[in-house]
Amino acid sequence: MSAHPNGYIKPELMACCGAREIKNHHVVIVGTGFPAMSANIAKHTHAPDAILMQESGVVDARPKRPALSVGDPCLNPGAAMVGNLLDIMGMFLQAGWVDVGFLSGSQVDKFGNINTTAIGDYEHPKTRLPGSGGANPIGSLAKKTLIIALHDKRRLAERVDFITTPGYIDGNGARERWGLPANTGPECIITNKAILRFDKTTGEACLESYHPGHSIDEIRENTPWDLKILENVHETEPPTERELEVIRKILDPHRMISIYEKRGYV
Amino acid sequence: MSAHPNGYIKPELMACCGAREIKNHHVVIVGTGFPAMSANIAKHTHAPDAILMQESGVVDARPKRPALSVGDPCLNPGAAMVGNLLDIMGMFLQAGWVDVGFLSGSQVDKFGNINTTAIGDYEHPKTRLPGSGGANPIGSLAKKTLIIALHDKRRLAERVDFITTPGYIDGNGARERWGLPANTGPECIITNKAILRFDKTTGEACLESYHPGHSIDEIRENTPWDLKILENVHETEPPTERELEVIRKILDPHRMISIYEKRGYV
Amino acid sequence: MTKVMTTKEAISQFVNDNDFLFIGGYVCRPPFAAIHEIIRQGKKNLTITRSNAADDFDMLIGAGLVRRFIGTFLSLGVYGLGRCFRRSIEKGIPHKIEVEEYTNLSLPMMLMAGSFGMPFVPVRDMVGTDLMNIKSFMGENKFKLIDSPFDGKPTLLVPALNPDVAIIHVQQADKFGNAQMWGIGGDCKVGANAAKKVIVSCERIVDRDVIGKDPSRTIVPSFKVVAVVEEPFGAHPGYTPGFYDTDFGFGYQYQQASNTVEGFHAFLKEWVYDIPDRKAYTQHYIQKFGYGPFKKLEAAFDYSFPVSYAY
Amino acid sequence: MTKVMTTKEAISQFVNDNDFLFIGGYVCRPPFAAIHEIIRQGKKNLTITRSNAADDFDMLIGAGLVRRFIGTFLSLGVYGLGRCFRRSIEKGIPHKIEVEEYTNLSLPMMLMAGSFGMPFVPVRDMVGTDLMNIKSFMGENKFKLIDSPFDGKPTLLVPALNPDVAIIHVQQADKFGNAQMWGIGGDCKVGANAAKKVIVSCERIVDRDVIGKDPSRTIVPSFKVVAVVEEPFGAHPGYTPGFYDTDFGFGYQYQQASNTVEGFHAFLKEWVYDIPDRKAYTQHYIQKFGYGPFKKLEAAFDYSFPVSYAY
Repeated sequence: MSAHPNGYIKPELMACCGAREIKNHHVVIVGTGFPAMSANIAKHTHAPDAILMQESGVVDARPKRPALSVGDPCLNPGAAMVGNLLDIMGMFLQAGWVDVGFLSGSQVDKFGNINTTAIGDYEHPKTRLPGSGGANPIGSLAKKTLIIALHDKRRLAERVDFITTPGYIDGNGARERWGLPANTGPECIITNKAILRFDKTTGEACLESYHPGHSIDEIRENTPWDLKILENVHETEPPTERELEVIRKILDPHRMISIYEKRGYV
Repeated sequence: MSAHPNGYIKPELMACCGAREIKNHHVVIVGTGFPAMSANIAKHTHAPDAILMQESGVVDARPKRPALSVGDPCLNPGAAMVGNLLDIMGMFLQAGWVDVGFLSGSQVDKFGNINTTAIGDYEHPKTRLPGSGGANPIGSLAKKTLIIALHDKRRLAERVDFITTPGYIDGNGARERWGLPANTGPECIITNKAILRFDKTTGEACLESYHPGHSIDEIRENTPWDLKILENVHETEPPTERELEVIRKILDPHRMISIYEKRGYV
Repeated sequence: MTKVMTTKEAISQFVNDNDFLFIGGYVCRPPFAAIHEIIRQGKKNLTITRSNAADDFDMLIGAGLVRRFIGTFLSLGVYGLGRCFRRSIEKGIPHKIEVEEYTNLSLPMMLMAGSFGMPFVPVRDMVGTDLMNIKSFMGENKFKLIDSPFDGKPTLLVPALNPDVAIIHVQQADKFGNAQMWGIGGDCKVGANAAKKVIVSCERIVDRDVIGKDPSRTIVPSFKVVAVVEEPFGAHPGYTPGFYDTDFGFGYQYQQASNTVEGFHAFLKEWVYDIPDRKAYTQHYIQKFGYGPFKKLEAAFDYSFPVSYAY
Repeated sequence: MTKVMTTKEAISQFVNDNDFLFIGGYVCRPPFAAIHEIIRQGKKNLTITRSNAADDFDMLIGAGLVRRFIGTFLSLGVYGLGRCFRRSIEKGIPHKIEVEEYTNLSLPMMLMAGSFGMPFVPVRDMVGTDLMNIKSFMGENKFKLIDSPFDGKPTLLVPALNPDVAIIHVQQADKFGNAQMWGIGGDCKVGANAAKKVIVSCERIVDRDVIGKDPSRTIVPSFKVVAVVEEPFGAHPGYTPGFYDTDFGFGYQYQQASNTVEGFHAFLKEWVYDIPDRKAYTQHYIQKFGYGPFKKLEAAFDYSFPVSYAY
């Protein structure tokens, strides 16, 4: 299964990287899979008072099985609030109450722009993707957006084919010029090889840490732009014993997370 | 109590005049007192499917006692819907679903403008009144507004001191010019002496019918503008036996309506 | 005045070719019985809208009934991309639909604006992205970017939407149309109230007095409703809180079938065209998969605490 | 992390002089325990807002704590005009408050805009009236009349409001602040969610699991709430659905007392200044009027049907 010390698999490491971005009392908008796992690791470790919400209308759910969608039946009973889409996207997200959002996409570029609309030309796409859904407003309005991506030259891009969700757009203050709220935007890209953190001035994703077993050179080779290396670049801290215990004993005893290995997260 | 044939008192006649303006299936926004009485007379006679609502958030209440305010406790149990102020004022009234609204005021002028803000100069008023509340949006947005007023030269005016709620403003298409929705506005003023119906072209209230016991001359004398008389002017039809039965046996067995006699509705 | 009728009658009387439809649901409570009936009756040239569309929208597109889609997202969730949606856009099968793209913030805000009689509404998303560069059938009225008259800041305005008909599925309604819902709401309340007419599909028709025992659960009042249909199991393969769970296995079967045009048509034949109504659908489900799997979808018994509105 | 504290602590910690307060209620659920505490603590220069203000606002004005009122209406309902409000405006007693006048449509829309992070919101009322000719402390930002960029029609925009603190009274909340309400809502949900901080006063504190049994009743989630106070009878002389009726007799007494400055101050002394908290208030009520009249206010027993959110 895994050659990593501590016996972890890459999706577990990535989920822990996400968890560490969440502070106690943060309000976090989550989807399914990784984001939910990350947020729940945080809740069970250093951020017990973090509040999770799903865009469908749910706050602080107590699901008894892993939710397979943000509208999953298991999110209803036990939640602190079950309202509607506008309660979450309008009253909480647009009004500036959401600290952390998670996003992923078929393409992510160096400014953290995300494409979930179409690969190729919009009018005659090679692949028609689902569209924005909640991604654009989360990327526009959450204080910190964490982007999950596979680290290869197909998923990462110098420029996405279609900007569905704004990162730093074309960098250097573009968000502010467009009128997006201050102190919002992508925080980092968590890939299967590294954490790329955004330079808030230039808007570019730069290498902050490489996961155990990966090298800076390998990462540069697999990044389709001239990747800047942060001064304090270092190896990503592997999952702690406690984090792994939370994942395996509490959150995911059936190891559903291993499905991400099949999707290339190795 | 009453010198009228049929033994009715003036507030009963006025309530019946209001009821007759309500058609079956009309959606009616009501307050307390007269308007509630009128709408309920209609529901018990020719308009059983009329829907009554209160601005506080209530649709189709089943009060077991007369409501003393539009937020009265008795409006909650049994209603078809109990939401909030914006459900009623936004989702139903502003969105164009309300057919009939009732209004009254300390001053009403010939264009149906109503003052519930201040008597005298706004900055240094002789009497500070409550303000608009729901009156302005009802007068702005209900398809038909029915105005209840005492017929004297203090309550009726050539021009109100302060337009809190728009009637036809200064007449002749002023509502349209201001952007108020088409086919809205005051329908008539129901006074203790007469029904004055609005000419939709000029926006002026004109005499349509005089209540039994009153004359056109008396009404003109007590109206502070040069009152036009409609061609088909006639005596107001007194309450029918059925209407009085509904009022006295079903809606108001304690004859609370007689309180309006003390307020001058004679 | 009762508005109770069959789904067949409701769709036949109140949904017309070329209509603009809001179809409620968010995994939760898709009005699938009505959607199948729309397909059976072959209503054409529809414009459809909802935030986060799923298998129901995919099916309407695959059946060739959709001309325009005002949307934010269309996917089969855990099963991946919507196959019919992709074929329509990528290959024009059965024809290419026109898509006006918004987001899960802007679209429900537009429906809210419609439900509240507002002409437009400001939203804080979409700016700086290609969602502003693509405009379809709404053209220049897709949005307007203005300088706020209050503080001069760039402000995006999106227009109100007022569908011709809204179709929603809820837990309960009375025969007059007062509709009650609990659990995940999606954009159901704003979408229904934005529409000129509402068709209410529900798990159970209850007495008016039951509505009156808990009137704060009502999301649409009777006077907006033109038809009330009792359709137990009416949201399957989606779920209704308190009634039945999502049918994940069936969702997977739809995805598998819709992978090919032939598979999709065979699916429609089996589950829609050869089926007269939701009763027959449920019977077919039980015959095919067994009563056990059907019964397993049924919700557990776990009731809330009652409250009082008395004084 | 519990936020449970006394009303005294909540007002002392979270309400400051010069604050902008939203105070919920609409005959239904005025947070009177908190209002009395604000008066006891003598918080000054307040700006207060709510659609349809009543005796509670009148009392704050009479007590001299209000500088500005963003309002639509202030009256004592069946008892007529608000005496302290009139004295303030007509005679400057204790001082003349500044009033920014809106309506029961525009003001809750402005609070909704605030709760939704919208900069402003279009409304269809107010135009053509003197409400447009009078502007107080909001000046040119009271409203803007623009030509709609969509169709050129005149459109009124009113700005979002974001109070510093909202104070609401609801039926129940948990110790984290998840607040649940049923019955007449007024502008309580939008007002509370528009504020930067929310103080939740409630009839009873319930377990988090009770909230989770019926999460669609929640109107404010915990993360917006800074204080939770259990104050049974806390809305008196207003009412709380399911708990107690409006006290019409007491309302009449307030009107009679407030007819004169002396009467108003005697009323404040008896019911506010000489009373440390709501328990003492309730005890004083029972001592003065008898347990019978107190008990008579208690709501009848008439529960709703429970519902299930299970799957």
